[in-house]
Amino acid sequence: MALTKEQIAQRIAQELKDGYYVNLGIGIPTLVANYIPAGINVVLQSENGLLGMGPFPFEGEEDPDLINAGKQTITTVAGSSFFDSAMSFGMIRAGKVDLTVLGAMEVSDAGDIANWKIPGKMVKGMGGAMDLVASAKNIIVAMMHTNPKGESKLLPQCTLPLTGKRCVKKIVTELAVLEVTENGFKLLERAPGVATEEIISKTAGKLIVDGEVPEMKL
Amino acid sequence: MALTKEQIAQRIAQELKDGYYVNLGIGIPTLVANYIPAGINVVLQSENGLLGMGPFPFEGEEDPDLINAGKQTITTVAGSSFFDSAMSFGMIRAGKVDLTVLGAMEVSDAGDIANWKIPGKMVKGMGGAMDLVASAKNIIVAMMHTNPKGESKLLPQCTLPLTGKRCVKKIVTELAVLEVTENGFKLLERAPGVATEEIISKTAGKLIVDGEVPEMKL
Amino acid sequence: MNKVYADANTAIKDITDNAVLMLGGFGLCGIPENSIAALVAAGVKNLTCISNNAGVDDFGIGLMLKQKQVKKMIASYVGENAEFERQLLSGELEVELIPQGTLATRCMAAGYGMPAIFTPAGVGTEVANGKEKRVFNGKEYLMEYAFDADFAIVKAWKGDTDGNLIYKDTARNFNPLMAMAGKITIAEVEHLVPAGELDPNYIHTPGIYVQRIFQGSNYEKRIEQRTTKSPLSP
Amino acid sequence: MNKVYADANTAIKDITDNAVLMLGGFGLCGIPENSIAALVAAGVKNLTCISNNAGVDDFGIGLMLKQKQVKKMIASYVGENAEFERQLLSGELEVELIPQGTLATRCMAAGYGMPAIFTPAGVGTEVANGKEKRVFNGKEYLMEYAFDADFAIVKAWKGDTDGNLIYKDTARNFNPLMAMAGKITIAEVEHLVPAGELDPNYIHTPGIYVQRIFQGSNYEKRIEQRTTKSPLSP
Repeated sequence: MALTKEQIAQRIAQELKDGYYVNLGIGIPTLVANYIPAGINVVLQSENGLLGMGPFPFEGEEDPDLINAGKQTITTVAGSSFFDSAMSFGMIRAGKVDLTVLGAMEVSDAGDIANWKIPGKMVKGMGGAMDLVASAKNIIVAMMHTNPKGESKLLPQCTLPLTGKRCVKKIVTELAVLEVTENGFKLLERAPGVATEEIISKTAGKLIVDGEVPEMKL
Repeated sequence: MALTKEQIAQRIAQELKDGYYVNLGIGIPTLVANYIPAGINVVLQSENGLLGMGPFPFEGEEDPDLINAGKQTITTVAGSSFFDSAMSFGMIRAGKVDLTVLGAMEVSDAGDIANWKIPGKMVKGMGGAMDLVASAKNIIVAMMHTNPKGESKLLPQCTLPLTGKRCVKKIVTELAVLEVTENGFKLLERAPGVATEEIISKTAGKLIVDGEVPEMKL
Repeated sequence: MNKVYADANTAIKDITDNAVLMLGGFGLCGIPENSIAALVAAGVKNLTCISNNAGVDDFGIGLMLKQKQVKKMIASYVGENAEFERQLLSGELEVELIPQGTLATRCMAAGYGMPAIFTPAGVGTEVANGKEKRVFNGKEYLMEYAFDADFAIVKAWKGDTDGNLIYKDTARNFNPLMAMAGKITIAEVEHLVPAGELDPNYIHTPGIYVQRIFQGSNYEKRIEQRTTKSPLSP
Repeated sequence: MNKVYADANTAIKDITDNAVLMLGGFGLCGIPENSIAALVAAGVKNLTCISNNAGVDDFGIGLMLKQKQVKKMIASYVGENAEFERQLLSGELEVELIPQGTLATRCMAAGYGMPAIFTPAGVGTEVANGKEKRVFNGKEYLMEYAFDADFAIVKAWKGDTDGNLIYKDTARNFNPLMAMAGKITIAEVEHLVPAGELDPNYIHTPGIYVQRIFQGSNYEKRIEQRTTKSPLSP
């Protein structure tokens, strides 16, 4: 069975380690915050200028001065701090953020990522994505394995304008966990009940299948 | 009569304008704060991280956490702010400080200044002087016209290692007020009772004397 | 010297056509609402606006776009604005999209007297086109220049009559950076107090950077994405 | 993850000979007294110390100089220290003097992931020797590199168990810049409080930059130039 978006987030949450500072992008990555394993303390960074992001506020307690990078009303946790956008991206560039999770439109088997622009259609802008992918020590992409037309999003080369080159370390889709290696995507885990053949058929970039591929544990 | 150090400071204080942000160096420049003209509001910057420096504290009210760039215990005035050293020199480099007053060992008639090192003797370091002279919009040097040996400190070229090049705008000594122009030192004012001839004889660099030179008003 | 202005209209009075403006805020959070309204009322045109976002159709910089006051927009994300899209596609509006961290750091560079900075953001992408590249410690960087803006217009939570500013929560964002970067900086504040009332240890923007300040009024503080949890959810 | 250490000795325990250290403070103001005492007790040698000043003969970094623990000193002003002078003239101590603003900005650059910065400080002087020069808008600048320090050791007024720091008055100086710049940052604080007690709007150093924190004790806070006015003076 292919994973739900929640399950993709749940699987990514297994990558978290105690003491990690983590930046979660918009969409599936945001859901990762709901699955932080017990006993692990993780601090969420929001690149508009906050460390220690908490859950959404209760209705009636929204504060327009307190939003995340997705412009959603949020709260803070104990030990949080606010800072300006230069310091925010300063700590990102300096490699102080341990893990960045973000969505993508395409990923290449060399780790290139495209997620900000579709030529001919509307250009919304890159926001902080280019800074994050250029600087993060560890980048995990959370996305669907194929686009709505059924075409693979894991490609030999990105066709869309790049957000960053050779930066993605891992990809978690509804079908698989893949690592970006020097020789292409390496299949690490299958979604429960998903056949290796299905993953092979839906991966256009170079895919390394090394022996028996284990199922994910969720 | 040659000016006292206090009178040099008093003369420099006449250069202050309402709303100026001013950095005063150690020695005579510090005394300028005592002669700020009535009706003029000036904010003093101390490059270790303070805007709005006030006078020395009353005895018993010294705070080791509150010092100026000369490491003297001080106080703050209403509207003051503390910041780190990067912001402090950031505002200096960005030209936000309107006037810098500092001492010098030598000044050349091109506006070069030397005030941080005497080769062969102890090297104490430049502190913030090189940043200040490289960035300040307006730099006034407060110093004695001659060194203890009676040699002119206003030279065709500095003999000591430079602190900055072509940066000094004006010099106030116990004998004269001089402006640094493209053609050398221009004598603007004489100390009361000091003859132009004495100033000429004690100025080794190129000196422009244009007609009758007025006496300073103190 | 008096930095205090009566209101937005007097504070922005000398902003003329063709000016280059920085406007603080992230999304609609921490934007100078009063000053934007005054700029719309003044009707100045051909503006170059540097701001992380371009507002929404009927609020923020969107109000200036609707009036066709903006010639060029320099931003990192502009995805919430249909009028923006229309003007962009019709060629009425010039747009330069740059990474958010680059935008922030180019503001800071101006305020810190640094003519250029190096960032890895955009290396290997179209953002790198025409820019100087340089390798430090085996990693590639782009050289990006400090911004040069005629006016910076920012919004703070509290301010004093000397121009010292304090921001609240994530409404800080680009405001302190732009406050440092304008040739003339105009600050609107929710609470204007006499100099001496703010703790000097907690000033975010020292007054030296601020030339004009006024007490704002009628803040709408619109929320773009109202997300809440019910009392029962985790 | 626990960032809280019992005391200076445990916090600096893994600092070994030949380490590159940043030490916060300006003069004797805001220096990490406890950590310096622990480094003296530990007896580590051949250290490279980056600090604006080198203490005085019998306090601050001067205590480490007396024990000959410092191989190289990178500072902007060292004029208060006779033992320093003796070691410098005898060739025991290597010294690099750099402008104060350059020192500060090279720390910030490290903390902000900027490999190099441009500054006009030192142009036309011996500080420029061997450095890359570059003209922007008709003005000459030097390119200066970000520092690369193994440990940054800073002193704050208040800190919390997550490593968030607040400094007091001019004891702030280089401390927040160095706190951002160390591969491992050790903070000693006068008041250590549980996370959540400090107002998130007024944190000077966010905890992400701080790996170790401890409650300091017995602060001497020596004054270098005790200047006062009598109640009758103006």
